Amino acid sequence: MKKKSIGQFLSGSREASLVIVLIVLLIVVGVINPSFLSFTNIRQIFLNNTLTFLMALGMLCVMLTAGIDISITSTLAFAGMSIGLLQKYNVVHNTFLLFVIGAAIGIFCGFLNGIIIAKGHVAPIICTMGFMYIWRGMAYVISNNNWASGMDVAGFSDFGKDGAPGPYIILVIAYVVFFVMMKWTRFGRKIYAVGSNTEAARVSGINVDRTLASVYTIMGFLAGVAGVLSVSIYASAQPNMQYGKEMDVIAACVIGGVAMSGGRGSVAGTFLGALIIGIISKALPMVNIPNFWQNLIKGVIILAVVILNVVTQRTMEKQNLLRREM
Amino acid sequence: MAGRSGREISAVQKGSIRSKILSWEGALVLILVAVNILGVAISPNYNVENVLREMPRYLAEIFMMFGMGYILVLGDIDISVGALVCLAGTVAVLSSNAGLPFGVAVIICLGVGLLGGMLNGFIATRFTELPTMIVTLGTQIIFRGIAEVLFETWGNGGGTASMTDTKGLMLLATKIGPFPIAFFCVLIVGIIMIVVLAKTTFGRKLYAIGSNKTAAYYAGVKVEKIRFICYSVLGLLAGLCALFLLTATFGSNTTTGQGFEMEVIAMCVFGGIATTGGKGNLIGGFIAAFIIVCLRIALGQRNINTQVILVIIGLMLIISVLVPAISSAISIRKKRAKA
Amino acid sequence: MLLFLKDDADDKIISDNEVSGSVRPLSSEHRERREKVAEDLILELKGITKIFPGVKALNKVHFQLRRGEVHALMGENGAGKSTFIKVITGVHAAEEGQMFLEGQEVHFRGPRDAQDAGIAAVYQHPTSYPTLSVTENIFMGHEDVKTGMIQWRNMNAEAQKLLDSLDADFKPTDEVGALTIAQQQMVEIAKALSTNAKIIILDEPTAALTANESEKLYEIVERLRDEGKSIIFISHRFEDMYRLASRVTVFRDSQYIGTYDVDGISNADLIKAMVGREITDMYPKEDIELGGEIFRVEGMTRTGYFKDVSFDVKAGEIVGLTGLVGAGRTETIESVCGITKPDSGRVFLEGKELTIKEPLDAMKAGIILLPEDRQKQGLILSWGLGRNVTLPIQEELANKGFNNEKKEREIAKERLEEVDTKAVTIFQPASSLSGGNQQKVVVAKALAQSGMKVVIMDEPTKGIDVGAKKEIYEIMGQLAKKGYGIIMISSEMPEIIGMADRIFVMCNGRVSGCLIRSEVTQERILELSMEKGSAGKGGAA
Amino acid sequence: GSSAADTAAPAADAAAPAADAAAPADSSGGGKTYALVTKSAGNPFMERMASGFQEVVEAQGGTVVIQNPEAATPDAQISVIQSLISQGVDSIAVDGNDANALTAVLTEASGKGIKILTLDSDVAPDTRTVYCNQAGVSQIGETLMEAVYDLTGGEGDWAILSATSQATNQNAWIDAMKKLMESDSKYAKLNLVEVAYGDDEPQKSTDQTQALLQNYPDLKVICAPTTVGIAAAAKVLQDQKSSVKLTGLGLPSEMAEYIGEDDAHSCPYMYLWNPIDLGRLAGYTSIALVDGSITGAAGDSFKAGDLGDYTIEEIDGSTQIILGPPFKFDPSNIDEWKTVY
Ligand SMILES: Nc1ncnc2c1ncn2[C@@H]1O[C@H](COP(=O)(O)OP(=O)(O)OP(=O)(O)O)[C@@H](O)[C@H]1O
Ligand SMILES: Nc1ncnc2c1ncn2[C@@H]1O[C@H](COP(=O)(O)OP(=O)(O)OP(=O)(O)O)[C@@H](O)[C@H]1O
Ligand SMILES: [Mg+2]
Ligand SMILES: [Mg+2]
Repeated sequence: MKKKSIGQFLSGSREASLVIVLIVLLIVVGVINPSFLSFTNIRQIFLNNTLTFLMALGMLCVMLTAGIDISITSTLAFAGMSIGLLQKYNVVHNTFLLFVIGAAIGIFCGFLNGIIIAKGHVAPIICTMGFMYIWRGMAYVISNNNWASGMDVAGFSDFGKDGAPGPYIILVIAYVVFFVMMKWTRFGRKIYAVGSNTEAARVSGINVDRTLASVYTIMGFLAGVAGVLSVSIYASAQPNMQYGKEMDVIAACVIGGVAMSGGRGSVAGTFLGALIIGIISKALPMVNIPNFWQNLIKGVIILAVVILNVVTQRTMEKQNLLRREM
Repeated sequence: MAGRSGREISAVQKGSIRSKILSWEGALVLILVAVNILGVAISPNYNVENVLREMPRYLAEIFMMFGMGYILVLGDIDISVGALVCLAGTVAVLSSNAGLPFGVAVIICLGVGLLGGMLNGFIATRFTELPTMIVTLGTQIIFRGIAEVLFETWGNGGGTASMTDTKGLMLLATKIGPFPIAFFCVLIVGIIMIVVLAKTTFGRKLYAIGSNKTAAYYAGVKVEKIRFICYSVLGLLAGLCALFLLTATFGSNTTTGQGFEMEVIAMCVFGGIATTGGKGNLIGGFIAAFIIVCLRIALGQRNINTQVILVIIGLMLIISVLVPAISSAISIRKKRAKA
Repeated sequence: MLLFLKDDADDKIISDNEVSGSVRPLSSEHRERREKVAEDLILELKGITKIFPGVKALNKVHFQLRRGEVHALMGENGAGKSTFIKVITGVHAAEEGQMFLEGQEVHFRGPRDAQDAGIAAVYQHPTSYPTLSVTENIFMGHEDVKTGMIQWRNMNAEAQKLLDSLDADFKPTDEVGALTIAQQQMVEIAKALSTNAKIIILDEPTAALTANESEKLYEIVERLRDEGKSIIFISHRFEDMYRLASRVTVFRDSQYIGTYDVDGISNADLIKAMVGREITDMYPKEDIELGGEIFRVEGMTRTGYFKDVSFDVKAGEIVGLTGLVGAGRTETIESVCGITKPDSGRVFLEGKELTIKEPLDAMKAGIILLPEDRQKQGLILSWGLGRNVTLPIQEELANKGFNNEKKEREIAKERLEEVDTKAVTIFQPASSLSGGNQQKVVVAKALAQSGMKVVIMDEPTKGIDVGAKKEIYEIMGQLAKKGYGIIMISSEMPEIIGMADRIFVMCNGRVSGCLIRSEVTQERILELSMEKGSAGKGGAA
Repeated sequence: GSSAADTAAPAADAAAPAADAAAPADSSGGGKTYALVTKSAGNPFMERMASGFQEVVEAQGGTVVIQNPEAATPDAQISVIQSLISQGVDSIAVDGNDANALTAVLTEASGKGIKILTLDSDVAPDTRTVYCNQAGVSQIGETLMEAVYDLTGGEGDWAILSATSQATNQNAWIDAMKKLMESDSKYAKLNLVEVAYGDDEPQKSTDQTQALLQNYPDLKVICAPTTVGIAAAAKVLQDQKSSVKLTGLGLPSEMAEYIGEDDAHSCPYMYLWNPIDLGRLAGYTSIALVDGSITGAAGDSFKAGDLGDYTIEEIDGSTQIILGPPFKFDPSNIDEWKTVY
C-alpha cells in the first residue's frame, strides 16, 4: 500500500489536526512573546487550568452518551465551599480526608443528576440546569456570606501551591486512568455504545440506565475533586467560585473533537482541547492585547478553531471523493 | 373511501375539555393561581399594583422567551442572547449619546439584535456540523467582547455607559393605568408568536424540523432558511429586550443581560418545551414565565435569601420535568396492580 | 383490532388457531417425523401474548424450533413477527406465555439473559453503533477481556476472520457509520455469529440486499445450519424461504396461523395463509400506450458518487433503475430531486429544463420522491400519521398561512385508506406502525401531493409483505395509467422485471445499460450490473 | 479630610458588639424599617458591612432588612430595590453595582418618600441624599501612591491589578493615582506599566498576575486595589517566591497569610477601612435621614453614636460623609485584625 498523504493523515485523525492548531498557536504566541514558551509558564498553564483539564474528562464521558452537564461548576462550588468551611471552623484539616469529603459531595450531586436523567428520562441539559441553580444556591447558603480564606486553609493550600506536585500528580493519574478506562475496559466501551446508539445498546444487553447514572456520577466525582483542588490552588473558597466556567469545559471538549450528539470523542482529543483553551487564557494577557479586546479575541479564536475544523474535514472528504474511481 | 380490506381509519380527534385541563398547560394555570395565592398569603404587599410595578425588568426577558421557544422547538439552543442584549443595549446607549435621536437609537438597538441573531443563524446554517450550543457559546463571548471594546472606546470610562438623554426611555417606561407599556408589548408579541407557532404552516414546519430534520428536508421544508429566520427573530427580540431593559437601567454595562439565556431557557422548559426539539408550545412557556416572575416577586417581598429563591426555582424545574416520568410510572404500577 | 377472515380458510393449510399447545401436522408422514424430533426441540414458545398501549401485537401465539433447522417466519406487515423475536430475546417482556429452551422453562429478564443462553438476533432495524468500528460493533457486550483489559488485537483478528467468512469488502477498523446499508447488515450478521449462539434469529436480513448479496447470505445460513445451529429467518421474500427454510410458520394479525413444511405447501396457499385472501397475478402490469418523453436527466455527475448519468421517462412509463447495492442509484436520484447538489447535469421536465436547487423546487415542478430510508427520511416518527401525510402539502391547503386542519384530516384519512394502512386513527404516531405499514404511510404522503408528474420510488417495497406489495404495484400501475412517469429503484429482480417497461442498470456510479421489457432477463441485468469487472470498489480510497 | 478622622481610626474594641451604643433612651429608630442593599451575596466585606448596619439599627429599635442581590449586577439590585419599594421601607442604603443603572429605580423609590443613601460605592448623586464614603478618592489615591513609592524605593516599574473594568470605585482610585503621578514630580521615576483586570475572579487574577511577572521582568510592585485581586496576587507572588512586592486594598482575614516584612511574605503592608464601621455609619445616617434630623444637604451634622460627630460635606460636587482615612495593616497589627474582618 502506498503511504498515507498528509491530507489523509489529517482527515483520518481528529487529534492530528488539533496538534497542528496547537503548534500554530504556540508559534504565534511564542514569536510575540518568547517567554511564553518558558518552563514555568507551561507548567502554570497546567496548574491554572487543572480544573478544566480534570472536569473535561468527566464532560467527555457525559458528552459521549449524548448528554451534557452544566451543573459542574455549581457542584464544584458546593463541594469546595463545604471543605473550605470545614477548615474555617476547624472541623477537618487532613488533606486526604478533605479530598474524600469533597469527592463524596461531588459523587452525591452527580448521582442525583444521573438517577434523574436515567430513570426519569429528563433531558440532561434541563436536569443539570436545575442543579446548576440548586448547588450554586446551596454554596451561598452554607457559606452565609463568608469565604474560607488563605488563613483558614493554610496548611491545605500547600498541596496546590505553585510548584507543588499535587495537582500535576492528580492530573496525570486522572488522564492515565481515563485513557485506559475509555479504551481498554468494558465500562468505557459501554459509554461509547450508549451514546452511539442507545436503542442498540439496550437491545444488546447493556444496562443503559446504569451506564448513564455512572457517567454523571463520575462527572460529579471529578467536579467534587476539582472543587477541593480549587480551594487548594487559589487558597480560598468563595460561593461564586468558577462561575460560568462550565462553558470552558464544554468548549474544551468540543474543540477536542467530542461530538455533542454522542459516541465520538477521545481522551487524547479532550486533553488537546483543554490545552488549547488553557493556552488561550494564558496567552491573551501575555501578547500585549489591550484588556478590553481579550474576550472578543478569545471568542473569535474558539469559533475559528471549530469552524476551521469543519472546513478541513469537508475539504478532506472532498479529496477522498475525488480519488474514488468511477 | 375505505381501503381494500374495508378498514376504516378514524379522523376524529378525541380531545375533550377534561384532557385539556389535565394537560401541562392546565396544570401551569393552576400553579400560577397557587403562586399568586401564596404571594397574597405570605406578603401583605403582594397586590396588583406592586406586582405590576416590579414586573418590567422581568417582562424584558419574556420577550426573548418567545424566540427561545422557537429555537428550542427546532431542537437548537442559543446561549448568546444574554450577551446580545448587552451589545444591543450598549450600541443604543452610545449612539444616543453620540447625538442621534431616540427613534434612531431604538432602531439601532433592534437592528443590532437582529444582526447578532443573523450572525448566529448564518454560522449555524452554514456549518450544520457544529452543535448550536458551541456556535452560540462563541458568539456569546464575542458579543460581550465587542461591548467591552465599545465601552472602553466610547463609554463613560470602564465597562459602563449610561444614556444622557433619557426622555425617550421615560416615555417607554410610562404606564397605562397600572400596566407598564412593556406589558402590552409582551402581550402583543406573545400572541403573535403563539399563534404563528400553533396555527400556521411556518409553525408546523418548526415542529417538523425539531422532530426529524432529515424527513422535513425531504418533504420540501426549507430547513436552513427557517432556522436562519428563527435565529434572526430571537436576535430581534433580544434587541427588544435590551430596549425595555434600558427603561429600567438607563444604561448598560458589562454585566447587562448576564444569565438571561438560562433564565429564558428555564421558562421555556418549565412551560413544557423540550430541549430535544419538536415538543411543547409557547402558551405553556408564557404561563411558566409569569409563574417564575410572580414567585420571585412574592418570595422577594418576604426578603427570602435571593439564593434560596434560585434553589426553589431549580427544584421546580426538575420536578416539573420529572412529572411525566413519575405519572407514567404510577399508571404502570396501577396497571400492574390490576393485572 | 383484528381483521377477520372473510373467506373461509382452507382447513388443510390454515389451522383454526385453537389453543392446542402444539402444531397441527400436515400429514401422517409428517406427524411421525414430528414425534421423532419432538425431543429435539431447541426452542418452544407457548401462548405468548404481548400488548402495546392500544395494540395487541401478539395474541397467544406458538412456535417450535427444531435443532439444526432453518425455520422461516412469515406474515403480513404488522403481524407481530418482529415483536415475537423481541420477546424471544428478552427485549420485550410478554404479558402471557411460556418459553422453553431445550425443554427447560426460561424467563429472560433482558437481552443479556438471552445472549447468555445462546440466542443471537439480527433485528429488522439496524442496531449498529455508527460512530464505532466494525470490531467494536461485532463484539460489543461480549468483548475479549483479560484481567479487565480489552484485547483489541485478538478481537480485530477475530473480526477479520468473521468478515472473511462473509466475503466482506471492508476492514474491522472501519467506522460502521461510513458503510453502506448492506455492509452494515453484514456487520450485524457477523455480530450474531461472533457470539457462538445456538439459535440465530435474522429479521428481514435480505430486505436491503440485492440478489448477489442475498446469495452470499444464503450460503452463510446454510453453513450455519450444517454446523448444527438453529435459525429463525424472517422475510417477505418467497425466494428466501424456498431457498433456505425447511418449515415456515405464519402469523397473521397477531395470531398464530400455522406451521407448514416448505416442500408441502404451494405458493398460493402460503399467500392465502399470510394475507387471508388469494393473490393472483402478483405483477399487475398493464400494457398501456406510452406518451412522449416526460422527464429526462442528462449528464448528472457528482464527484465520487456517480458520473455522467442520463436516462429518460415517457408519460405512462415505469422505468426501473437497478444495480448492485452501492451502485449510486440513491445518490443520483437525490441529486435529481435537489437533496444533494450535483456537480453538473441537467433535468428536463416535459421538454423544459428545470433548475432544482432544493427539494421544494422538484416537488413544485411535480417530481415526487419516496425516499429510501422511511424512518429517517420519509417519516417523522413521533408525529401522527395524518400530519406526516400532509406535511408536504400543508402550504397548499393553508389559508393565508394558517393551517387548514379539517381539510388536512380529510385528505390524510382518504390517502391512508387508499393504500390500506393498518392503523386505527390518523393521530397515532408513525412509530407505532410496523415497518411495512410505515412504508404505506410514505406512499400515502406521496399520493397526497397534487400536480405530480413524475414519481420516483426508491426501494418502495422494501420490507413490505406480499399483500401490500401488490397494492403498491397496483398503485404504480394506476399512476402510470394516469400518464405520470414513474421511476422505480429496486434491488429485487422479480419486481423490477415484473413491473418495469424499461430498465436502466447502474454499475459503479455509471449507467451501464438499458434494457427494454421484451429483452429483459435476470442474467442480462446481472451482467450489466457487474460490468467492468470488480464492482463495488468505489468505496475504498 | 473628615471631621471625625481620629475616631474613625479603628480600635479593636470598637468592633466588639457595641452594647453601650444600644442606649434604649434613644429610640429614634423605633417602628421604622431600614434597608441595606449590598453588592452581592457571598462576600465577607458586604457581610461585615451589613452586620455593622444591623447592629446600629436594631440597637435603636428599628427593623432591618438586609438584601443581598443574587448577582453582583445592577439588574439584580433593581429587582431587590423594587421589592423594597413594595414593602414600603423607610430608607434604603445601597452599595451600587453601577453608577447610573439604578437611577430609574432609586428615583421611583424617592418618589414614594423613601430616603435613599449610598455607601461604599456611589450612584448618580441626584438620585440619593448622601453618600457614606469609606475614604476620599484622592485620599486613597495618595495613600496607595505613597505605598508604591515606598516599596519601589522611588523608582522603577509597577503595575495595577484591578477588579472588573466597570468597577466604579477602583476606576476612580486608579484615576486619582494616575493624576497624582502626572502632577507630582516626586513620582516621576515611577513607571506604571499596565493596568490589568482580574474581574474579581481568582483564576483570571492569577493568570493576569503571572502575565505581569512574565511580561515585565523588572517589575517591582503590584498594587491591587481590590480584595479578591490582592489575595490572588499575593498567593502567586508568595508561591513563586517572587521579589515583586504587593500592596493595595485587602481584607485582613484574607491577607493575613501573606503579610510580613521578610521575603517569605509577598505583601509588606496594605490598606483598608473598617467595613463594620462603614455599615454602622450608614445605619446612623439612615436613622438621621428618616427621623428628619438631617436632610442630606451639605453642612448638616449629626452624632453617629460612638463613631462620633459627622458633617455632610460637598466633595467633588456631591454630598458625602467620609468615614476616615484608610487604615494600614502591617505585620504589627495583622494578627489582631485578621479575626475581626
Ligand atoms: N414499541 C411499540 N409500541 C406500540 N406498538 C408497537 C410497538 N412495536 C410494534 N408495535 C405494533 O405491534 C404490531 C406488530 O408489529 P411488528 O413490528 O412485530 O410487526 P412485523 O410483523 O414485524 O411487521 P413487518 O413485517 O412490517 O416488520 C404492529 O401493529 C405495531 O404497530
Ligand atoms: N455516507 C457515505 N459516506 C461515504 N460514501 C458513501 C456514503 N453513502 C454512500 N456512499 C457511497 O456512494 C456510492 C453510492 O451509494 P448509494 O447508497 O447511492 O447506492 P445505491 O445504488 O442507491 O444502493 P442502495 O441499494 O444501498 O440504495 C457508493 O459507492 C457508496 O459507498
Ligand atoms: Mg418486523
Ligand atoms: Mg439506494
